[in-house]
This record gives sequence, structure tokens and C-alpha cells, in this order.
Amino acid sequence: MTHKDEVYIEAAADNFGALCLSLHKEHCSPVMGMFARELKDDYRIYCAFISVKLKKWFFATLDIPKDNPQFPSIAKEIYSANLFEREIREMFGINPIGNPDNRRLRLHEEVWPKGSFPLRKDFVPPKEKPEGREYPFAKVEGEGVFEVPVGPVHAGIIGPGHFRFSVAGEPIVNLELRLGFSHRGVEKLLENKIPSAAVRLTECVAGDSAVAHSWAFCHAVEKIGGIKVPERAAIIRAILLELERMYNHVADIGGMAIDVGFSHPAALASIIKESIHSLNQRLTGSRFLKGINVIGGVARDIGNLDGLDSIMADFKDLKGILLSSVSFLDRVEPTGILRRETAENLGVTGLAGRASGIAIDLRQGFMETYNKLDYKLSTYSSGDCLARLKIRIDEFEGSAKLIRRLLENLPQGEILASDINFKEGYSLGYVEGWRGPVLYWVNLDGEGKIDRCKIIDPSFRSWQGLSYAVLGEIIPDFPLCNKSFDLSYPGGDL
Amino acid sequence: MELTIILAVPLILSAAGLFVKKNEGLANLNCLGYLLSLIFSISAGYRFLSAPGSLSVDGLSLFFVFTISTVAFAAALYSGGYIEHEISRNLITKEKARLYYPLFNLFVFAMLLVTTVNNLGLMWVAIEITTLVSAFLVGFHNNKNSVEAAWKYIIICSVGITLALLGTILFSYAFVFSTGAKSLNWTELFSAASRLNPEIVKIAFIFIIIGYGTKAGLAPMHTWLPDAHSQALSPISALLSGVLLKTSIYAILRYGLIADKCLGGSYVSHLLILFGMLSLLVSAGLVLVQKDIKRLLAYSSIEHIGIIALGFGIGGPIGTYGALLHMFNHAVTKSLLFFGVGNIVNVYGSRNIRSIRGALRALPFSGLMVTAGIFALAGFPPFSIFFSEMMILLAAFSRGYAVLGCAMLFFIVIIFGAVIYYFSQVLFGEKPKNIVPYKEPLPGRLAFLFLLVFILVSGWAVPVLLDGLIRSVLILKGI
Amino acid sequence: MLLFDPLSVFFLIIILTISIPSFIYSFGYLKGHYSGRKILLGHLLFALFVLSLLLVVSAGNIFFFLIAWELMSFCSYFLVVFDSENKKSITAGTIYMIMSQIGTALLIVAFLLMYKYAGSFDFNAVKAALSLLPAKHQDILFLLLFFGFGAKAGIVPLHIWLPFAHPQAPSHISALMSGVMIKTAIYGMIRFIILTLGVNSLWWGELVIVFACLSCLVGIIYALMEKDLKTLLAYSSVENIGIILLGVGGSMMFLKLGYLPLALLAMCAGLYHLINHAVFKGLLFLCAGSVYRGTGTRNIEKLGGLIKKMPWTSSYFLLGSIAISALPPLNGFISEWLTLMVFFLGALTVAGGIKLFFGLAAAALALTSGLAAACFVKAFGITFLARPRSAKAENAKECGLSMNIGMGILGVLVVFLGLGAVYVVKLLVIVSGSALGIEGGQIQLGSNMYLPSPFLPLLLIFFLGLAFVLQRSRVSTNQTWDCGYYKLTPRNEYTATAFSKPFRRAFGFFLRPYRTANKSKDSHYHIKTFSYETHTTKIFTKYLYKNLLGWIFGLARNMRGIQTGSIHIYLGYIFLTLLLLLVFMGRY
Amino acid sequence: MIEIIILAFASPLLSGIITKIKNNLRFRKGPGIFQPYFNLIKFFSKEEVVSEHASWIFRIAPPVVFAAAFSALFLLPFGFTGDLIAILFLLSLGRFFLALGGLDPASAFGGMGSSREMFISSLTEPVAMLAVFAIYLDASNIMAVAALFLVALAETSRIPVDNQETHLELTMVHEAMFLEYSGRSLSLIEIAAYIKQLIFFLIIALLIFPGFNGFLFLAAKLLFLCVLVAVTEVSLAKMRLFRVTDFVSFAGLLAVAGIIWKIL
Repeated sequence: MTHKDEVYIEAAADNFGALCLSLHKEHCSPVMGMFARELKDDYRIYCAFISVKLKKWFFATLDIPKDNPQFPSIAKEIYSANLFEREIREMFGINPIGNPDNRRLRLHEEVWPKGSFPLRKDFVPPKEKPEGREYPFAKVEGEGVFEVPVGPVHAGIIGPGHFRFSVAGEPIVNLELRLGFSHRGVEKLLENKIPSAAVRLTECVAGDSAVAHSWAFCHAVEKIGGIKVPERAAIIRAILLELERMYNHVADIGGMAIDVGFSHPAALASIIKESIHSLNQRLTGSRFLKGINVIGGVARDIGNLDGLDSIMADFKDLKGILLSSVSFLDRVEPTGILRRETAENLGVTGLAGRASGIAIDLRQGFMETYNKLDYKLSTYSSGDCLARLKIRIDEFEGSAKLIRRLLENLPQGEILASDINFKEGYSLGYVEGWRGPVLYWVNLDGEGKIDRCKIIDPSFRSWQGLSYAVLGEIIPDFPLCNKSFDLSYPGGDL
Repeated sequence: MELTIILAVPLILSAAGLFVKKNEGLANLNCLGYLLSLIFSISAGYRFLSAPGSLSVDGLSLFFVFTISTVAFAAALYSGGYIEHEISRNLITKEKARLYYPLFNLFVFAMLLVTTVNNLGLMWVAIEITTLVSAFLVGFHNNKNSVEAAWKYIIICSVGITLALLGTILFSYAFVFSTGAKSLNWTELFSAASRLNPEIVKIAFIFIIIGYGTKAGLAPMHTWLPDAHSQALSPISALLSGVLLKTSIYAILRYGLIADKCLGGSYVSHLLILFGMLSLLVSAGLVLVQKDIKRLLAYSSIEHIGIIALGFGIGGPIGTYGALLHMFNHAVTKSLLFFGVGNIVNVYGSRNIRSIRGALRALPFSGLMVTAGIFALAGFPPFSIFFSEMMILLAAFSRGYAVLGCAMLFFIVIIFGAVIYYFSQVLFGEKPKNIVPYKEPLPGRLAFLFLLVFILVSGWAVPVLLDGLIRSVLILKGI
Repeated sequence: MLLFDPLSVFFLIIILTISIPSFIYSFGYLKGHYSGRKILLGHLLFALFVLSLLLVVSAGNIFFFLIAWELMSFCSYFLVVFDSENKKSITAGTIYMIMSQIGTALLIVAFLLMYKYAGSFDFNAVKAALSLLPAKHQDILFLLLFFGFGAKAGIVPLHIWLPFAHPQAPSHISALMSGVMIKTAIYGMIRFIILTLGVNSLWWGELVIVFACLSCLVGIIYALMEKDLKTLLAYSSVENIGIILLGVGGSMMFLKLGYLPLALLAMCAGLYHLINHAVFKGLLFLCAGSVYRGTGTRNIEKLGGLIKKMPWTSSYFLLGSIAISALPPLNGFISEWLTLMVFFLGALTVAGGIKLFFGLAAAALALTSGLAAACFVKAFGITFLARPRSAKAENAKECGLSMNIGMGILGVLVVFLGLGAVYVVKLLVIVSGSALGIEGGQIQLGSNMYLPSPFLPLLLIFFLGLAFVLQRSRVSTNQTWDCGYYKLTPRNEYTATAFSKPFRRAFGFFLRPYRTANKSKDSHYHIKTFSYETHTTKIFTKYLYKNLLGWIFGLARNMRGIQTGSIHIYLGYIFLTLLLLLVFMGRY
Repeated sequence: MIEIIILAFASPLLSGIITKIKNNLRFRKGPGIFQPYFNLIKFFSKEEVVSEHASWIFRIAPPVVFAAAFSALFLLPFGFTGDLIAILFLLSLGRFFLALGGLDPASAFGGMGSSREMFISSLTEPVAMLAVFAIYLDASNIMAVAALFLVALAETSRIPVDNQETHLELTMVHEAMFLEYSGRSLSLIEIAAYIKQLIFFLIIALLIFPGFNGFLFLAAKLLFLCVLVAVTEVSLAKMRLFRVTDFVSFAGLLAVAGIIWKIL
């Protein structure tokens, strides 16, 4: 069983690298995802690329015998595969030969014993002592260079992540991230679950992207089962996705203002955010839009969106204040520049990618619901905090427009598909969340249970972008840069 | 009486070489002989001071005789150990070393002769002898470099001396022209000086200053000097630098006295100042870029000859006094340095500044002496050169040559910088492991101490003898 | 031969005040570090050096002064190269000697000109003769003297030797060199410019103040950048010489303008700072020496945490740091306060643009003291506080008794000079009177108006006591909080380079910082090793001295062309000279 | 004297009032104006935790900061300008020790704060001196007072130089220095900060409309300053760290202009 937007190409161990490289070059695509899956005697590795031109996903696959779990690394040529390879090694014990970076991502040495690979089918929670080794941060030599450790416990309400700045004063010479503190084993938890029971779990992968994640999961399962989602339900999903985008964007705009000590617009932004939250609650009963998506449609119908006009009026004020304040603009421009080339190499997509000039947006051509809406994506080339701010502003306004148009198109009818079945098969579900493309690759077994579900949140790749964007910036500008990306800790940690 | 003995001593000593077989014996004999001649030069000086007429020579000659004797005595003390060391390093053979002492003595004799004869022709001859004899000593090592240096030395100085001969003839011509009598006797020329034809004297003096200036090492005729001084055996370098150059200055002075008296005004002064400044300029430039430690000292000699010329050029009681005193101070200081550097070079087996490090460790005594000598040479109190330099500067400023004084100071500072830069690297630092510390023999040490006494004392209180002799020169110059 | 007026005696006292503790200190410092003979040599040179210093400030005539001056350079040179095996010492010595001789050459010119005008080296005779001199000549003399002494004092841009020479000498000598020797140049300026030459134009004072400000700022900015503890202190000496000269320059201006009380007060301020700097810089150098002895390094990036290992040294260093940062109630505060006050009072008295001039000078001084505070927070904080950054610092040992005594004496003096300001000022008025050639008794200064409030120390003590009472509570010890990461190492501490970074950036136009980064990579994004260092450009060395040296050496190298080795050319010189002389004979 | 003591007790109120005004400007209710007192009381009743790496410097820093601030306050009814200079120096004594206290516990944040604080203060010091100088020449020099106001913003760690409200350690200036302090030591430092703020406001208050310096007038002027500060804080973003040089130079130019204005 195949889907028309997914192309799978099998490779042998000796031409896997070449295949990936050619896909990477041909479609100008980073490694959108790379993951392993356990078969009977083999592991199969999938390496996903996106073709914006063909509107297709390409997968290079490679089978690896279990008795010799290793494959040739492609990370030196295609750096965006790096983290994925490390993840595969960590989760499956499959060794990417030639990847110079063999540090752990999520199963921290302080907690996890050696030789324990949770995503293998025969995994049992380990009882041995943790490895206890210290995590080796890259050390910048030179007199006067030292390291500022920040995190994992932060002031304020942010997730846990450890930032290791190598500095010789204020400018950042090197930044290393150590994440994985909020690793919950989501992918393992999803295994052997009936998909309909798993939707709630996917909403929690990244709490601020509940709609995007659950929709992506539903999308994958629906594709496998050939489930037709009623149009009304699809449009409701889109409206909610845009609302999710709006509240997050305005929260970040306010966050950026607060991080530069510009409290007046920040207060305004939080008012707007609160209005959207209450709107959400009125529409769905959930401020964070949870519990709406179900396989085959949405759980409840929505009411009317009355508050949107006043929200947009407030937002116009906010935009006016920010973009006319010299003291604010001086802070965000040109701070935290992520060059286009770097972004491409690291696989930064979504909002941060668009600010650096990478025009990938799944709402353009990939997601069916949006196809007739003639959505215009905005990109900037400067890649600095201001660009990311402006992307947010544009998308906020764009979302409002989209919602209005979606409402115009909202047909009456069912909101849940009638023929819900879980067949054996695999497929990729994808949604352009507010941060960027959220991907769910799901394989269902014969019983219709989840055999393997790979979740790829854009944060996972974009964190790297942050560590390059801040190079040369001074330490006090880091929070601003960080907020301008506003990446998800749990989304990356899974 | 004393003069005869003084002149006889070196002759006898060189003859002694025929009878005494052992080098050590010769060395000891030399020391004794020059001690004697030093004593007699002192007694001659005192006799002259108490009764000026009682000697056939004047104070100027005696001043030089004393200077030569002092340095010669020190060199004699130093030679023994030095030659032994050379032999032990197989640089010269024992047989050849026997040749050294007669040549040394002849050299000293010639220099003494220059300063004691009254006849200008004879003086010319004596100067030529110094060249010939010392050329052998320059080329003593008989290798390519030293022979080349000796040849250059002979050729250039001979050309110079030919010009000096022309000058001498011109002077005599002027004398004949104006008085009708024929004589090359300085005293007669001097007494008739005011009647000589000024135009001829002007031309003649140019020949003299260039001719003898070549030998004196005045720039731009100095070109032979760095090679010769660096190639010569170190005691000979000391004699060359310390006194030989000055004997030529002596000759120039003699003619200068006549010319001054004849021409009046500032003709001689200006020429001396010109050559003095040129010498300073050239030495300042070349000292900066030296790699050879002995050449460095040679250029420094050009500097000091320049300063002396400037002192005489500026003139006046203080200037002349300073110049004469400087002549003596430089003689003793430079000799001390050549001795010390000679030891260093011998121990390190190299003259390249970059390959000599930590000399103070390798040669504690010589190193210390060189350290003192360097600061003395650079004009630091309490050493004597400071005082003579200050006198010359003082004269420059108070006689309206302030700009000249500033320029001189400028060059002195540059040379000082270079000397300190190079010598601090030579003296300090880690001693190379393969160098064995060297203990100087006693006579060698005595030579240093003997000179050091003069270096230390003759600035604070000029010895009575020197003071008297210098004053008599001032009287001679009529100032 | 010798001269003992209040000015001389003042300097004599300073010299002895610093040299005695330094001498005591040297017993502990030299012991074990050098061989017996070398220690003896060290003591001998020390004694000679102190003697020459004493002679300089008590020389009775100009020539004798010059001799003493040269002797001082001579002795100090050998003390700079005392570690004669060390290449750095040799270089330092050479630079020192050359700069010192350049200065001396200027002085010699000045002295000889004086002799030319006066026909004597006697101060009084010279003074009488100089007063008749046309203004232009006086100006020349002033410039010669100012820059001649300035080279020794280390005013910018003649300061370059100071950061080389002072750190290389043994620490008790550094204390003496920084504390006292460079002050003899101030003595020289006062003795020769103010007393002998007499202040003739207003711009003299202005020039002094301009150079003083320049020295202050340049000195402290470089000090801020420095990682070597002793070099830092040496640069700080450049700064403090600037502060002293602010007082002296102000005094010259007021003297010319005819405000004698202000001139007296300005001189008091200058001299007060002079003695203060002698004391606290001496103390700090001794402490730095103790750190060096205790750890074997002077690089503060490798130190840290010494306050636990070397409690005495660190207390003294703290005392010195507070004093040198001009913080109340210690002595540096009094003198800087006085200097500022003089400018304020002066601005009130004089008219027109000079007001602004004084204002800017006051601001420069304030900036300096602000930067100095930062600099010594860095010096003390990085060296003594937090955790050791290297094994050397980890194994530090406190210094012995004699070194402690040496530091202790100076430490007590720092406190006394701060708290006993009233008495010190009284004495200084006499000295200043002598320095300006006026009778101190003639001018009455209003008493307490010219000192900071005497209640200040009392207030401080009272509130400090109160605070200690308030602070008493239950205290428990725990790990340092650093956002929850569990493993903090000394590598997570702030470093000196980092501390000075904002300043490097703010004064980038002057410091011209640059960095070197070396990476070795597996791929473009896989970095194997990474090293990074920041540097600053010493613009005076680079643009002034290097060019000058290059120029001179270039000329010299060209000149080598004349020594070709070819006899023909050599003979050509002779004949050419002959020809030229004969042609131009008529000119002579 | 009694007035000073009353003012000293009232000094936290200034911060309380400023916070209140700020919050109202931001459509918020905000804590009451006595909140600073409550905070102090809370700190006073808490146990103090000291870093294991810290030395006695860490312990004595808060009392010194406290004593320096109070001593400066009691020099305030300045008889002559010298006291004004002394006040500046006293405040830098406190800063000196606070900066050392920041470096002592071996944490990167403390050092960061120390470095930044010393940087900013060393730049503001000459400006303050220039302003004092201009004021000394003529007490009613409005440009100099304006310069002093800018200096006061910087010295009291207000936006646009610093941000008192931020929770981000990486952006802090003043507060990063005493991140490690707790309990009574922290309260001493906070009190000192209030006193310092009071000193600056008082100087400015005494200088604007110098004829009206009765207690009530003074209070009114202080209130006015609070409003001014609050409005400034709300309507500006914090500057980049190294832009502070521009800010301070601007203040310096104001002060120089003030001097020139008085000369002409």
C-alpha cells in the first residue's frame, strides 16, 4: 500500500549515503526526519526528504541486520542528519559509522546505564547502575575562555535545557545545548496503543502545539486507513490550528518585548493572548485546544468567533508600538542572525527557516485543506530577531485572514468520519504547526495497533539553529534570541 | 733620558725574542719591560711638569707616550694568557706565537716613535711603520679573512699615507716658500706658522686630515677599520683601537696646531667637526646592524674618534681638555673591552653576537669587566667617559654649537641603545651547556684591574699627571 | 653638594619609608629563590639603588643631580635584569635603559643649556640667570625638562618601558621602582621646572594636565586589560603618575594665574597622592611578589581562591586595592578628593574656558578612578576570590614572616595616611610651600574645608557596626546556585579576560582588540578542537615606536651599503672626499 | 538630621511607588506600595545560605555596602561640594565590595554582574562628576540636572540601562552580582540600593526649584521623580549592554553643555 505523496526508495548499505546525498541535493531538502524501525530480523532505517517542487516526501530506506547493527553515517555530508543518527544510536543501538559525535542526546549518562536501548522491542527498564560519566561539552581552549552554565532550571516558566556558553567576556564564542531533560519516552509509550487512544497522548508531546501534533498523528492514521475526514471537520481543524498559531505568536511577541525590558507592549501582548485563550475556551472548551482532534474528524463543533475583531484591533496597536519604537528595534535588529546557508544545512524549517529565507510551508501545497485558500507565505532574508518577529506578525495577521476565509468556506455537515478502521500499514502525517512542520510517521501492525510512531517536532532540528544564531552576540542578548526562536523542549526531547 | 729608555725598551724586548725560547718567558719579560716604560713615562711626565724645558718633547707628546705606555703595559699583561689560550685552541702554533712578541714590540715602538719625533717626515715614516707592523698582526691568523683584512688595511692606509705625504710636502713647501729655510721640524714650522701662505696651508691641511684621518678611522675613510680590528688578535685590537688611531689623531693635531696658528679662525675646527659628525653618523648607523661582536666595538671606536674630533673641533679650553681626556679614557676603556671580548670570543669560539649567550656565567670575571666596560663606554657615571663626554658637550653648548651637541647626543643615544641591546644578550641569559667556564690567568686579570682603576678614577679626579700634560697642551694651543 | 630643603626631605622620607619595608621583605623574598651570592648581590644592588635615589633628591647642584640620576638608572637596570637568565628580563632591561637614556639625553640638553645661560650648575645661579631668559628659550627648556623627566615618570607615550621593567624586577624592587623611582622624576619636575625655571606660561600647566589625563586614562585602560598581576600594577603606576601630575600641573596653572593658595593646595594634592601611591603601590607590589612566591605564577587567569590559602597577603592586597581605587576612608580617596576639590575650587576662581578645562580634567580623573576600581575588582577578585583555576593556585603557600612584616608596615601606613589626613596635610603645606618657592606660613588655608568630612570614617564605622548586628542570623553552607546544573568547576568562573571585555569593547577605538580563533574540524559542523583568544593592540608600540625603530633600522641597513667590502670603492671614498674638500675649500 | 532618618525609613517606599505607577501604566493592578517593606521583612526572617566556595569577603560585603550607602546619606545636606564628591566615592566603595561579593561564590553569573556593573559605573562616574561640577558652578543648571537624572537611572539600575524586574540572569546587571545572597545579607543589600536611589533622587530634588526645599515640597518633588522614572521605564526598551556608552556619553555631553552654557 502506498500513498501518492510518499516515495520510498530502498538502498543497500554501500549506496545508502549516495542516495541520501542525491535526494538532498536534488530536492534542496534537509533531512526532515531519520528514524529506525525494528523488523523481524532487521532494523530498517528511513531517511525522509521533502520536495517542495513535487509536493512529495522521499524516503531512503536501508535494512540493517540485527547481528551487525551499524550503518554508514551521512552526517558529515548532510549535517541535518546528525542529531537523528545520534538518536538512532541511542534508541536502537545502531551505530552510525563515521559520525564524530557520539554523545548522548536524551538518555543522560547520569541516569541511564550503558547498553540500554528503549525503542528496541525487547527493551525492559534497566536495573543496572547509571553510567555516571560526565557529559563532555566541547571545550574551547585559550586563556581567559570560560563556560557559563545556564539551566536546566531556569527562572521563569520555560522548559528544562542546559546551555553551555563558552565565552571570553560577553560575546558568545560557542554555545552548546544539552537537552533531553524532559524526555518522557513518548514514542515508546505510543507503541502497542490503539490509535484512537493515542491521540490524547500526542497532544501532550508539545503542549503549545496540541492541535498540530494531534492533527499530524490523525493525518497519518487516516491516511493508512483511507479514512475520509468530513470537510467541516477538516476546516475546523484548520481554524483551530490557526488559533493555536495566533496565541503562540502573540505570546512570543510579548515575550520578546519582555526580554528586552519593554514592558508596556508586553502587557498588551499578554492581554491579546488571554483574549485568544478565552476565545479558545468558548469555541472548544479548552484554552489550549486540547481534546478536539480525534481520528476521523473533530470531537465537537465550534461556535462563532466573535472576539476576533477586537483582538485584531489590539494587535494593530501592539504592532504599531513595537515597530515604531527605536529602542526596541535597536535591540532586535540585527541580533541573532541565522544565515540562510546555515539554516539549510542544519535543517531549520518553519518559522525560523522562513525568517532566514527558506520558503517551506506545508500549508502551501501539502495540506489539502489549505489548497484552495491561496495562502501567501512571507519570508525574510535577514534571519535576525526582527525577521522572526516580523514573520510572527505577518503570520498572526495571515492566520486571522485565513480563519475568516475558512469560516466563509465552512460547510454544514458531519464532523466525524463514519468508516473508522485501523489497517496494517505505514504513512507520514504532517501539519504545519506554528513553529514549523510537525511530522508523524506511523506504522500500524496487523491488529491496528501502533507498531512504531516517529514524531518529528521542528524544534528538534531548530535548536541547532539557535546555537549558531547566537554566535558573536553578547550574552545578555541570548534570551532575546532564544525567545525569537521559542523552541519546544518537550517537542525535542520526546 | 727617560724617552730614550722608553723607546729602547720595545726594541730590546723585540731583540730578546731571539734569545728567550719559551713563550711564557717572553710574555713575562714583556710585562716587566712595559712596566718599566710606564714608570719612565710617568717620571718623564712629572719631570716635564716641573721643568718644561728639560725634555726634548712637549706635553702633547708626553701625553701620548703615557697613554701608549699604559695601554701597552696592559696589553702585555694580557697577551701571555691570551696567546696561551690561542695555542691551546690550535688557532696558532707555538712557533708562530714566538713571532708575536717581536711584532708586538715593534708595533709599540713605532707608535712611541710617532709621538716623540719632532721631525714631521720622520713621523710620517713612523706611522708607515705602524701600518706595516700591525698589518702582520692583523693577518696573524693567516686565514682568508684575516689576510684579506690585512691587505685592505695596508692598501687603504697606504693610499691615505701617500696623501699625508703630499700634505707634508706641501707644508714643507709652504715653509720653504715663506722663510726660505728647509726644514720638516715641527717646532720650526710652528714658530713660523703665522708667516706661512694660508692658501697652501689650507690645501696642505686637507691632505693631512684626509691622509692621517684614514689611519685615524675618521669616516668616510674608516673603511679598513672594522675588518682590521675584528680580525686582529684581541690584544692587538686593543692597541689598534686604543692607541694606534690616536697616534694619527696626534699627527693631525700637530698639523692642526700649525694650521690654526697660520689661518686663525675656524678652518681646522670646521674640518674636524665635519669629520667628527660624519664618523658619528656612520658608526651610529652601522653599529645598529652588526652581527660581529668585535666589529661592533670597532664601529664604536669610530664613534669615539668622531667624538674626539668633535671635541677638538669645538675647541675652547673645555672642549680641548675634554677631547684629550676622552682620548685617554677611550684608550683604557676600549682596551678593557677588547680584552674582555677577546676572552669571550675565545671561550665561545665565535664572534657572532647571536651565538654568544650568558657570558657572565661562562666567564664571571671577564663578563663583569665587560659589563662595567660597556657602561663606561656608553658614558655612564661613575665611569670616566661620562665626564669627558660631558665636557665636550658642555663646550659644544657653551660655544654656540648647541645643535651640534644635540646631534651628538642623538647619535650617542642610538649607539648606546644598540650596544646595550647587543651586549645585554651576550652577557646575560643562559649559558650554553657545552661551554666550560673559563678562569683567566692572574696577569690577565691584573690587566683588567689596572685599566679599571683608570676607568673609575680618571673621571672623578683626573690624575695629576694627565691633568698637567693636558693643561700644557692647552697652553700650547694658546688657550 | 647636598641640599636639604623641605622638598628634598619629603622625598628622602618617602624613599626611606618604602625602602625599609621592602628591604625587610626582600629577606624572605630572595631566600630560596636564588643562590647565596646572588642574594648578596641583590642586597648590594638594592643598597646602591636606594643610595642613588637618596642622592637624586638631595643633590645640591645640577651636575651632581645628573650623576645621581644616571647612577639611579644604572643600578635599576641591573635590578631589572636581576633574573639575568630570563630572556624577558633582558628585553625589559634594554627597553628600560634605552627609554631612560632618551629621557636623560633630553635632560642633558636642558642642563647644558642652563649651564650655557648661567655659566654654573648651581641651582640658585641658574635660577637667577633663567629668569632673564626670553620666553621662547624658557619654553624650550620646559619642554625638554618635562619630556626628559616624563620618560622616567612614565607619562604616556613615553611609558612603554614601565610595563616591561617593573614586573621583571624582583618584587621588592618593583615596589621601589614604581613606588619611588618614578617619583624622582616628579621631584625633578618640581625642582627644575617650578623652582628653578619658574612657571612662565599658562600653557605649561595645561600641557602637563593634558599629558596627565592621557597618562591616567591610557594607564588604567591598559591595566584593565592586563592579565599579569605585576604588569597590571605597572600600568596602574602610569595612571597614578598621571594623577600626581594633575596636581602638579594644576599647581603650575594656579601659580601662573596668581592664585597662590590654590597653587599650594594643588601641590598638596599632588604630593599627597605621590606619597599615597608610593605606599599603596609598594604594598601591592609586595603582595604580588608574595603571590608569585606562593604560586609560581603571576598570570591571574591561573590564580583564584588564594584568599583561603594566603589570608595575610590577600588582606593586604585588599587594603591596597581599596586605597588605590580611591575608596574612602583610605588614603587614595583623600588625595583624589583633594585633587578634584582643587579643580572645583579653581573653576570657581578662574574665568572662561579654563573652567571647562578643569571640569574635563575632573571628569577624566573621575573616569580614571572608576576604571581603577573596576581594574582592582578584577585584580583582587580574580586572583584571590572564588576557586583556584590551576594546580599552582591550588597549592599556594602563604609567605613567611619577614615578607609579612614588610607588607604589614606599608599596610599600616595606608590606613594611617587615610585616617590621619589632617596631620599629613599640615606637613604637606610646608613641603608644598617649599616646592613652590613660597613660605608655607604666608598662606592660610581654611582648615577643614579642604579635607573630606572628618565624620566620614566615624559614620562608616557606626553603620558597619549596625550592619553587622543586623546581619547576624542563621547561616548554612551550600553549593553555589547556577541554574541547577550539578557539576560546577573552576572553569565556570568569570575570568580576567572576560571581566575586562566590556571595557575592551567600549575603548575599542583605542585598544584595537582582535581575536584569534583556530578550529580543527571533522566536517564543517563537527568541530574537533577550538581555541580562541583575544588580544589588544598596543598602539603606541605599534604605530609610534615600531615605526620609529623601523625607520632608524631601515636607514642603518641602507647605510650598511657603504661598507661594501670592495677596496676600489673604499679608495673612491677617500678620493671623493679629497676632491669635494678641495673644491669647497673656500667655504671654510 | 531627623528628616534624613525619616527619609531613610521611607526609602523603600520610592521603589514601591514606582512599581505601582509602572504597573498601572501597564494596565495592571500590581503589588501595593508597601511591598518592598514586606519583602525586607520576609528576607529578614529567613535563613541565610552561603556558598561553600565563598570567603569572608562574601560575608562582609553586604555590611560594607549598607554602611557606605548610609554614610553617604548622612553627608547629604551638603554644606559644600566636597561632600558631594565624597558621596560619589562612598557609593563606589559599596559597589566595589558588592562586585567582589559577586565574584566570590565562583559562579559565572556573579562575575557577569560584577563586570557589567563596574563597566557601567565607571562610565557614569565621570558624568556624575561633570554634572556635580556644573552644578557647583551654578546650582540651577538644568542641563546638569538632566545629566544627573540620566546618571541616576543608570545608577539605580533602571531601564534603559538595567532592568530591575527581569528574571533572566543572563541579562541582569546589578542583580546578577548578588544572586547568591539570601536572608539578611540580601536585605542589607536591598536596603542599600533603596538608600542609594534615595540619595540620587534627593540630590536632584534639592536642585530643581532649589528655593522650595521644605519637607513637603521635597516629598512632592520626589513623587514627581518617581512618576518620571516610572514613565521612562515603561516607555523604553532596555538598551543593548554596549549601547550604554552612547547613553552615558549623551549624559556627559549634556553636562558639558551645561558647563559651557554657564561660561558663555
